[in-house]
Amino acid sequence: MDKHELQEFIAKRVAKELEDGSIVNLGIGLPTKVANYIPDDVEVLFQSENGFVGLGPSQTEETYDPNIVNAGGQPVTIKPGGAFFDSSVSFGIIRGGHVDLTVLGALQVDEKGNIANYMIPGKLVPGMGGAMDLLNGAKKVIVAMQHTAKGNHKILKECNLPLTAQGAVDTIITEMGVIKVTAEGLLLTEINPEFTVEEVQEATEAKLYVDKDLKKMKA
Amino acid sequence: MDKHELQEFIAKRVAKELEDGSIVNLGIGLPTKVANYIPDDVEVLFQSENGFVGLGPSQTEETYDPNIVNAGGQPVTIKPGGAFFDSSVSFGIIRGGHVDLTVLGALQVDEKGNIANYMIPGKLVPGMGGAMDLLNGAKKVIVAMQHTAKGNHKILKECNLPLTAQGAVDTIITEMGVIKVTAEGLLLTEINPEFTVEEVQEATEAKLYVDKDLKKMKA
Amino acid sequence: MDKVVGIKEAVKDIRDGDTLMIGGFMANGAPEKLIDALIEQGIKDITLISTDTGLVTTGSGKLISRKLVKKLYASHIGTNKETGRQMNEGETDVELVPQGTLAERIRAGGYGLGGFLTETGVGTLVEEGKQKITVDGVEYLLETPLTADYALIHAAKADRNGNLVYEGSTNNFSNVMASAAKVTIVEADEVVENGEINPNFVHTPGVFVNRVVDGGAVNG
Amino acid sequence: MDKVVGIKEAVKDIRDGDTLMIGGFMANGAPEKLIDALIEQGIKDITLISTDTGLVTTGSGKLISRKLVKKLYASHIGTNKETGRQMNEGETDVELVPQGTLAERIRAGGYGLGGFLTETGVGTLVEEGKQKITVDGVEYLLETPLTADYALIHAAKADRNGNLVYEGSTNNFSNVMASAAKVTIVEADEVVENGEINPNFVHTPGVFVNRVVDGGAVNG
Repeated sequence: MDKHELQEFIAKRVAKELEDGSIVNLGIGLPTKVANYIPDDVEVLFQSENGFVGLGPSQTEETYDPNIVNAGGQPVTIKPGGAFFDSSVSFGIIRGGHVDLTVLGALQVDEKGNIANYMIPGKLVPGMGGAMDLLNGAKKVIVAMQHTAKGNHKILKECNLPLTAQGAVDTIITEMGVIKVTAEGLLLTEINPEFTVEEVQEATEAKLYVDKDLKKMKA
Repeated sequence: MDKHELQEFIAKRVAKELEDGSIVNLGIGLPTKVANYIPDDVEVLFQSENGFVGLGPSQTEETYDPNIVNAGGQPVTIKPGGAFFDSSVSFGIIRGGHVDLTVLGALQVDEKGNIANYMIPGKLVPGMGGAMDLLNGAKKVIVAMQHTAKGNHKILKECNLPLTAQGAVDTIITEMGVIKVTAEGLLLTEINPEFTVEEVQEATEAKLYVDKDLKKMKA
Repeated sequence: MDKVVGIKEAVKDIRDGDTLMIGGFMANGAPEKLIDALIEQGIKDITLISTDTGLVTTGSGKLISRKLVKKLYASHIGTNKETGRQMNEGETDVELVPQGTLAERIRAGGYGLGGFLTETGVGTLVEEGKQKITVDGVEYLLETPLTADYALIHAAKADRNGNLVYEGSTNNFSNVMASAAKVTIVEADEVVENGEINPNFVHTPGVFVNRVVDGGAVNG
Repeated sequence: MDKVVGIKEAVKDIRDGDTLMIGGFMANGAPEKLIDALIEQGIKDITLISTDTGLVTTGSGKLISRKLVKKLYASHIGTNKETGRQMNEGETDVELVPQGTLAERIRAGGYGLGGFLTETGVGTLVEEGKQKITVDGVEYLLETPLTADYALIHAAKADRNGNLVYEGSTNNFSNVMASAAKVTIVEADEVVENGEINPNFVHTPGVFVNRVVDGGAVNG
């Protein structure tokens, strides 16, 4: 799989986690692609942290409106039954636990569910945007990312970059498998049949426990 | 003056304190009457703490609308250029210092500017409603009330009823005169010519300092 | 996501001892039909959060008059004499909360804040049992969040997703209460299809709403 | 109370060293004309509060690109590379604030609260220098209010009293910023007479607004 295929594969698998009737916030980048793979029998409302619920597809010539952008600044639409509001309400929704699921990317995740995804000191400092609030407020947090970065581990025993949140991550979904963060550590519950458990462990710094009911990961 | 005339007299005098362009909140009862005496050259916006700015006159048959009441629960109107909002915004406006003046009644006021106007323990306990927030948040606080209650002092050395707020009162306006609360104590700045300074002092438990520039109180 | 249900269905899982927030300011904007349905269903020992207790025969006051309330949080009870009587005779436990603090405590509950600092109430009985925190030389009370099992509110209009529009001064506490309950139930004068409310002019987003009753066509 | 003024008049008393809040999310809803007028007037050493710094050539980013900002409070600066460069080379003092905390700190400033408790940022660099307060066994950060000398915001529509209406997602930080500045200046695409905006659908009440510039007819 090339990078593009890899990202689509991950996004497709994440989409299966979406529950009917839920409120979902998708981060910028890979997580945004999840919206393209929602099962037909599932209706979700997407929240955009810059100020609305009911995020629809990108704009076309017919739906052009310079007043509507998503949290990535891209022109988007709002679905019938959506609502706009200001940032204090938007983060009230997020912080108050009214978002059922958020999907974010990460630079690092560790076996305690800690996550780092907003800065590399002295180098890249994009800032946390709404990620800290989302990680603390959303009922469920999925990290969707490539398993490693240029051969370097991203799933660690302990994050060494500045944290975005402590113990916030519930599930990690990569091209290699699905990993749940549990009190005992990281539990591999699904594996991409293209890889062996040994290969996944090798690509992971933290120790992986393997679910006795390990399933094949399907996108 | 009978009670009615007395209240109108006080309300008229208070109305002179209203500055052009200001946001004003009037308490229930006597303070509400102030709205009837706004000078022609002064434009003020009245705030109603239950959720709007731009409070207009009482409803008539033509302006009947069951959806608009003031903070006393009475049917009122909204003026062009007014706005409705929820209670958290309404008290944000109040607490945040966006109300220039509030006029309230009181059971007791003292020389430190303390005020008691929400309960008589074991007897009458209406509750503070929005008064505590108004007293703390409004830029200027005027107490408008009859000078005594059935012959008993209301302007005291120290309030003995549960306080609504500490050191919040700026000015006291009664049928006898206008009293400013200063760091040195209560300063009589205007006197109703129907009374002598001695009579006003006798009706006041706290010591009154008399302004060297004492003026006649005109309604 | 169609949140529209019949009125009996809407309130049927409310239990004795639950905590209820009820909107309305002196019953202006109170969900009268939901309150009636609750009374009809039979319920007691309620903890009630409501800025005032309406009048004896309107708004949340109807629950007080029937002695269904065990504990009350309110800012003003002067318009319902029965509330004062129950308080003074020790029948109902009443906590008086300044109106702005009450709105903010409910919002904090709904918006996931651990509390907030306010000068309102410093030097008064409202201080009792509260932590005082000094920031930049100013003394504040730490006020903590309020949440509820159910919020019962009224709106002029609702769509099927639960987006709400209020008229005039009827919003008052409804918007913040909607955010702060596990289950928010709305009595709407009119129910419309999704898309019929302009998304720019939604007062309370449907994410805060769980059930909508068509108050214009109450049938149970 | 006619708050409508010319654009040069609107910004003329803003001084070097002032604290400015500027609305917009990646410049969506940014008051571009007010920012241009400010740049034209000449101003420096600004403390800027803005959720992001737009792009290099849009929104509050235009002030960054011209090196007019001494201190910045923002949640995200990734879309304006010049901001990151100035931060890393120590030219501009940048305080990164979580977006929800930023919105709430501004609201607290405007709404007269001494601060609020949030779990956001616990266990991260955001903790630094902040008081931690435990309520019911949960640890929170005490976040304090932000205020400004001026807020510069954009609206789709304003009336002469300064009541505002926003379109789509352009509101973002504008509503809270309006409340938190000594002087709030609005660039409105359209200015209408009092009474032309339905009082039920005002997003920001005019009590928070001091000056309105007709952005559709900017003449200075």
